[in-house]
Amino acid sequence: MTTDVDEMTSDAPPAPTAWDRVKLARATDRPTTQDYVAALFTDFVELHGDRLFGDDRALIGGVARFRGSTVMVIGHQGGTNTKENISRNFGMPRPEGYRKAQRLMRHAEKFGLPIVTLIDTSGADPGISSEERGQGTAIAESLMTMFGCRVPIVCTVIAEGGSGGALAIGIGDRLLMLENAIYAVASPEACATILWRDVEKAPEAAETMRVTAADCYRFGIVDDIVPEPQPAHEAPQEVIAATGDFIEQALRDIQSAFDPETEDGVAAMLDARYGKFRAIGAWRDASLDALDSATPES
Amino acid sequence: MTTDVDEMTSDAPPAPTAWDRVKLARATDRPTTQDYVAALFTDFVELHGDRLFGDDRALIGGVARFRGSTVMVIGHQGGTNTKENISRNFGMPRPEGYRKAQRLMRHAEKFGLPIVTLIDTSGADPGISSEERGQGTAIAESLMTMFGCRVPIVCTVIAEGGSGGALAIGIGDRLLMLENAIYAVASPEACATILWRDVEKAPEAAETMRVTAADCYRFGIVDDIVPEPQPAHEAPQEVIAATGDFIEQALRDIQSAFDPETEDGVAAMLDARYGKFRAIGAWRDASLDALDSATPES
Amino acid sequence: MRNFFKRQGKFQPRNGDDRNDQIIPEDLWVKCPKCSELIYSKELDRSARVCPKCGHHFRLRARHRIRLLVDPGSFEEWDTGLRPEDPLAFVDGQGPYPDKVERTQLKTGEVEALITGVCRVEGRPLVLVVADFDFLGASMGSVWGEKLARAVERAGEHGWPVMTVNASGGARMHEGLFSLMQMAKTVSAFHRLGERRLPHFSLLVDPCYGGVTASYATVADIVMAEPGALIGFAGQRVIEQITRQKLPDGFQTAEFLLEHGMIDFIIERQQLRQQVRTLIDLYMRDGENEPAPVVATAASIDVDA
Amino acid sequence: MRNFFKRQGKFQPRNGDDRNDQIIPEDLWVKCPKCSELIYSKELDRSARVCPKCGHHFRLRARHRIRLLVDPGSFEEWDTGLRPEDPLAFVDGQGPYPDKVERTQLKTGEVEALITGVCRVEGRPLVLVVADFDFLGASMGSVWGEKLARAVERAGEHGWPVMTVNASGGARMHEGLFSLMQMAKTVSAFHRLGERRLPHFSLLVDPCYGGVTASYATVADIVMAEPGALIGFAGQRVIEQITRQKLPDGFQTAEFLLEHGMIDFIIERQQLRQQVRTLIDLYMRDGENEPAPVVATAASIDVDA
Ligand SMILES: [Zn+2]
Ligand SMILES: [Zn+2]
Repeated sequence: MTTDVDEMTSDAPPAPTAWDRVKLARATDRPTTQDYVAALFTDFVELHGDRLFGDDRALIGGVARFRGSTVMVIGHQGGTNTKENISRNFGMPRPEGYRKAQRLMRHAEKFGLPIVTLIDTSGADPGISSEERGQGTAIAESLMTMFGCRVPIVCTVIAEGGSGGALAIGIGDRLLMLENAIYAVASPEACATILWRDVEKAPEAAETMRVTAADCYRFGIVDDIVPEPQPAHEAPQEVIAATGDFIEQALRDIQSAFDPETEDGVAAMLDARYGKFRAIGAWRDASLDALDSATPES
Repeated sequence: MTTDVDEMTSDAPPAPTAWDRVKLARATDRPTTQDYVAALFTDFVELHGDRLFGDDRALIGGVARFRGSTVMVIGHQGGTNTKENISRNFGMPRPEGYRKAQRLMRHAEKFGLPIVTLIDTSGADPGISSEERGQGTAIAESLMTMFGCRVPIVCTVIAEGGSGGALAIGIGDRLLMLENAIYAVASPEACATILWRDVEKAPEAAETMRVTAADCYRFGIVDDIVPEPQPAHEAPQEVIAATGDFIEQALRDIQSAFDPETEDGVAAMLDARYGKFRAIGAWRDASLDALDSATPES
Repeated sequence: MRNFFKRQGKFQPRNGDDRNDQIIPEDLWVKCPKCSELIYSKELDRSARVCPKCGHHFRLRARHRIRLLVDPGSFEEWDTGLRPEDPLAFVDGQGPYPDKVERTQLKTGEVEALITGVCRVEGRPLVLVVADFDFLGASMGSVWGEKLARAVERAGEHGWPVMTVNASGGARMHEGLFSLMQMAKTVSAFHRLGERRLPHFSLLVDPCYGGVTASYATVADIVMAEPGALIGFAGQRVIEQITRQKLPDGFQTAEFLLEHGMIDFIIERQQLRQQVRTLIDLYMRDGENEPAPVVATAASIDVDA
Repeated sequence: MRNFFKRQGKFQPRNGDDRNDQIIPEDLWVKCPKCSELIYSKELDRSARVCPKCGHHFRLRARHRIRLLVDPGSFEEWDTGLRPEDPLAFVDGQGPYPDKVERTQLKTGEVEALITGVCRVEGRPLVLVVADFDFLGASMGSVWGEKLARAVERAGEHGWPVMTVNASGGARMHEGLFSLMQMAKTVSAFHRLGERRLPHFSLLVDPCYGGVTASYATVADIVMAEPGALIGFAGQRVIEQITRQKLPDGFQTAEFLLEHGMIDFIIERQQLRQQVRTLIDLYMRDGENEPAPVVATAASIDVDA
């Protein structure tokens, strides 16, 4: 899946750059959570509201049947036109959205329903009222909820995985990513503004941030990449169906690895979920280096 | 504890009427939650906020040491002057208050801390914004939380126990009530307005609503009455100390009956808590009457 | 106290799932309060009392709701013998509470405000709990709490889901603190049901206020509401009187609650049966809870003399 | 990749719990940004960098905070050998990330933004995790996550409570998605600690933003903040630019968060030690978790050449 130098010299078209991937991930007609729900799930019953303050339409969810089983599906949802974009806040969740997601996850846990999340957001809402109602706390609670949730969780980055708004529904036993999806700690534009003080440097920022599925896979953060032989917005049916197959396989793998119907199975699943994120990091231990070279200093 | 006909003919002063009790319960200088906390608890650390929307000063709580053990104490709190009354909304909780209480109860559960609640409110806040943020839902969640809370809970009506706002911290393994406290489904004034369309009939309403501690005890709703040889506002130290003794005894009784340190003990405690409220009701089964008299009709 | 009821032996409740549900109209035409259309009364009944022009949902009696939802003849009513007591010896301007209960029973044809039982919806067993607003404003008293607790406990024993249809004008003042305590009793019953992983579907209908809103009705696993239903804790008149503020447009409507995150969705009356079937299928997975056969006998024999 | 660090052998971090905590002042007098009082620099240090006139809390370096909180000499630092890698081979306008790290290390005297270890507070063991804002704006990268996870795991093994002192300017952009994932890693560590019923006390100090606010720092068992500290998820400039709205007075201050229900209380710096002692005593009941002896050796030997 990684860019190969050979490709550059062969007759094949050059591999997409990171910025190409960003544009593909953001393509206007790229399938959204609602498209996946419509194509892959039956009897979807959308459940609204956080029971606290509001209903955030930027983050939707509900119970549905997926390949024979009842599951909870939760995903970001932007709009397809200006009016819908405004009502859905361009897919940027507010605290209500995370708290609705937490409610649905606890609900899923109560009934033993596996959770399927679909990640597609440029990030958390950066508004005044979101801060007032604890945007940070709400995201943190979502992470805490997912680490304790006693049912299988499969997360898929279907388009743009932006920052804490993405991660807030991104803790699971498997993390999948579409080939043309991106996943980043900040948008390339934000990164360019912060580090180069020039938003026009976004393509360079995208490159240096390593936001592609191939990068995330190489880093050991993503477990599997759903290929897009054609970009999802050009062949939505095929890509959605393939995504469904990957999610189904991931759920089957989890269920056969842990048997989440038993106490021990759940404990092992939560241990593995912990271990998965515990292992993510790039650091070295200088004291071990020194021990290696047997020249300790005090 | 019940009014005795003999008293009326003896030299003793007549027993207080229900309305007298209402006035005693509402006496301006009757001790409040803060007075109990100051006198009975040490190292009180007040914990603020629901982590969702706000901090309701009408319902306070925190960790503290009570007779040698760390506990969570939660209670209604009105003000002692106009300014404080406004900031504490006259002790009428808003949804934030119940949600703070729920948070503190889950916190107590996490650390195995017994919960002590002190009830003193004229009722839930009847405001527009409280409705917007789900006053009913918030109270209901509090009840649900307390039925599932895996630590001992002792509730004490220290003054006025008004409606859902009182009940929201009133589910426990033991319910105590001070002799001059009242507990009612609605204020006598509201009842008089609804049923007589005349708020001046509040004294009659108080009588017919059976709001006194003696009534609540007779109905099997209250487990024990803390005597007030002198009304609490006349002898605060004595009454507060006596209340502390009753609470301590109630906690000891629960702990010796169930051993809440064990899984089985917790299960038995929750069963008993369920059974306590399951049994409350005044109804009859007409079909059994008929069976008794052996004259069934179809 | 056991005897006072026998004094009123002239009252005999009727059984069955499809009676007592129509108030005889003052005239044959009903004016829609929303669009002012004049609707022929029988036509309104045929359309589940939904205005054919604007979709306004008129209130429905409990038994009418049951008839619309369940498989014909499948509703087995439970605990019809339960009757209110008068523990407070309550007397108000309208006289003693027992007299008020008797008058209400005669007027409404019901013995209490809550009807419970088990039914089938397209063959699927479902415990059904329906409030009747015409019975003392569907105020929640001891009989309500006891019937509901029994119904929910039976659901737990049999592995059946529960649906509640909730309306209420508030507390049963005449039963004092007993009324308040039914909030606790009903919530605790559903807490237990939840531990068995059996779902509670709650439908809020117009009007739903007070202790019912502040107890089991709003902490169900799925909370639905009918379009336009007024739902809240404190009543609008009380709030206006106390706050002296103008209430916002649409305050306390189902749509308002949806926007404020308090309900899962709004369901039109004509879609309810299908939606309930879908929910049962989603939550009662794949025969895991094998439907027990509905008892074949008639509704519980009511033997009140 | 193991080698690049050896290239920078000239840097040698210092150890100990009470050094590296003072920036040499430009001059001997500091002007309080709140009350404009001119304060003699050494006097400010003696008052824990709290303005003696108005109580304004100046920022503190991590080691200064540690010194103020712990019993003298009791801080045993952990994992001082951990160093950032450069998995992205990140280069921005200021050059490669490793160079930036090296410059920062030389400037600050710290090897990373997070200091972890175990200490005693009036004899009571406490795992202490303190962020240093001077180190790349206390941005959370892989070393932060790893040091924190190790510290929390050790707390769990020994039955010790954990206190974190949290400041952050946001993500460590240079570590890309690894930085984001430290939010998950840190939260999961505390999730485990919670399963052992060991408490996490979090103190938010100025400024605390981004991934730290949106992870372990705000879901602690007790969340405290210093007076006036700015705490939020999105930065104020970002919010102003995007919303083009004026920010409310006091927006994102500790006092604002308290009012909005997000923190348990505000604690003045001079009261912290006493408050932490009280909390430890309340939660670590009655010798149930017998304090393990603090290892008597000096701070972990740092052997980076
Ligand atoms: Zn109409
Ligand atoms: Zn100053």
